[in-house]
Amino acid sequence: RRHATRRPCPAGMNWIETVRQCCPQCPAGTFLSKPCTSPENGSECLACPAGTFRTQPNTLSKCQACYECDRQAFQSVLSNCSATSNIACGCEPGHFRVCLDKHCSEFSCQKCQPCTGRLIQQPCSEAQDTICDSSCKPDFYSEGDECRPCHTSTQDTCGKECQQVCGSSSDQGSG
Amino acid sequence: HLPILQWEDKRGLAFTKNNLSYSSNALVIPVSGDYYVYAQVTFRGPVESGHKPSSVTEIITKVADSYPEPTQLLTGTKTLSENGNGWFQPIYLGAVVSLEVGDKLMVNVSDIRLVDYTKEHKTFFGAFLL
Amino acid sequence: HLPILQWEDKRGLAFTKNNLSYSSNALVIPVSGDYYVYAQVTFRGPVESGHKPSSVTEIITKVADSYPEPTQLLTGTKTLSENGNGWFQPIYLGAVVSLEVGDKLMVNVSDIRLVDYTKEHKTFFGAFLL
Amino acid sequence: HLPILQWEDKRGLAFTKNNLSYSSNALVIPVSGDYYVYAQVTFRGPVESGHKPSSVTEIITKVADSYPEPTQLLTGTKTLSENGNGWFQPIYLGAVVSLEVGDKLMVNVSDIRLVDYTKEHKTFFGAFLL
Repeated sequence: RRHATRRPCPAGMNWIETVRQCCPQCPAGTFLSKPCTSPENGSECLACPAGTFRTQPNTLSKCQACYECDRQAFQSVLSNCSATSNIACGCEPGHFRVCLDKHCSEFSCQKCQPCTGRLIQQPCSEAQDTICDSSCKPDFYSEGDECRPCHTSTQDTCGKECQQVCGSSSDQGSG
Repeated sequence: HLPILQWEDKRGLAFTKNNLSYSSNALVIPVSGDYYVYAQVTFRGPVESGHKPSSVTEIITKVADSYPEPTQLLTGTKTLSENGNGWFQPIYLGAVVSLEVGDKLMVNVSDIRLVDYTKEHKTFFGAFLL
Repeated sequence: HLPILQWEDKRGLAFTKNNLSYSSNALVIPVSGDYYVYAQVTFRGPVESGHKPSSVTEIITKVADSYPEPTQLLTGTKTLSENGNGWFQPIYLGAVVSLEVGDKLMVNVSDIRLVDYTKEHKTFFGAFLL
Repeated sequence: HLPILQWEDKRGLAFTKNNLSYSSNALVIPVSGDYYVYAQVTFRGPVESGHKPSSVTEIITKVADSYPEPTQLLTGTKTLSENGNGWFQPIYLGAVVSLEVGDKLMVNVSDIRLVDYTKEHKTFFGAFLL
């Protein structure tokens, strides 16, 4: 239900309460610094000051403040804020996004897991952690959920699993 | 966009004072000026077993004729560390914002199923002109 | 009923402004109108070992001569996920309510032993006429 | 003393008027009276792995020419029970305080690295004369 006293404005124009008439919208990247004196002549629009933006045509008296990327939480700048678009943030190399809501408007950047001693099934990306192979690489033996290099094992630390994998090589392994 | 909360503005304690009016889920601003706008949403869960949200978010937004997109005015977002059994968590927001006649204020939430609507003294929304 | 908090209104920062007065644990409303009423309670624990509350609650209530039962105006309630060692948790509440001259406002809490009274800037209560 | 937050006072939703001004990290009071002062700080972590804070604190303080030491007006302090991966925790404070012309209001925090400064609607600070 539009406000009772306002008459709908033609496309590209908005009702301005202070002058009680329709005025042309200011283009994206600008804001309304002075309303038109009559619908026929133009509104006065100024460019959004640095650090602010407007993505759409408007008759607002201010531009929106740019967001910032959370550098301390390992975010990186994908694209800088411009007069017509907000900043876009991603994750620094070696980190992936953990979304806090369905739209991922809020996310934190978490360190990719290294897959020590395993082959990488799928490398870490912006959207997802590294996927490591479930089995250990050659010359690595499984200990709990870790893969350890054979050369680090010694006579008394090399259990059944280790001997199966590193059997011959662990004899020559340094103590 | 996040789902918008609906409000009861006739009975009980609903707070539409000094001729602020509700229409289609929004507080409608009757006169331009600076307003102290506030809202509290009490979230609670779990709603379905296994449905363990990692966080809850409440956002007070403004929709104006002068701009085609909603503007986020105030946001409260909190991660949940409760371990699965019953939890509840209020988020309160309040601040002064400059508004124009006809502007509409709404409350968006991350997941409407988690909102405790049962009592109006737990989840409420209002504003007053300075 | 839940226990009622007592307030210090003479020294320091206690907030009895614009001739609101305290008497026997309540803020007494001097003139009818719309008030912004607010309170913060900082809860902390554990008070005794083994005493692990599952949640904390703060309720601003109104007692009026016109009605025998207290009315719950605003409620903040939160589950605790802290794991036993020292924890603290503030709950803030604030909203506009219509009050009559003589109405009394009080703050009730789930467990008075958990309230951090030590500093008045951590637990406070007040109201102002719009 | 705890670190003091710096604030944007012109761009976006920020504004100062009725000659309440902002200079060197403080809101400067232009006329004596009772003010409703409020601030929300959204804390988030972890920032560096291994840096696991046990709690977060937000304090609104006043510095007056008449007294050399800052006065703590309002404090919100909460223990963290998040388990290491990304966490968010907003703390909102607001109350009426009596201020003198020239008084300065600031927001101190327990650890400035934990403050989410990225969006103006998540961390904000303001005051208005009653």
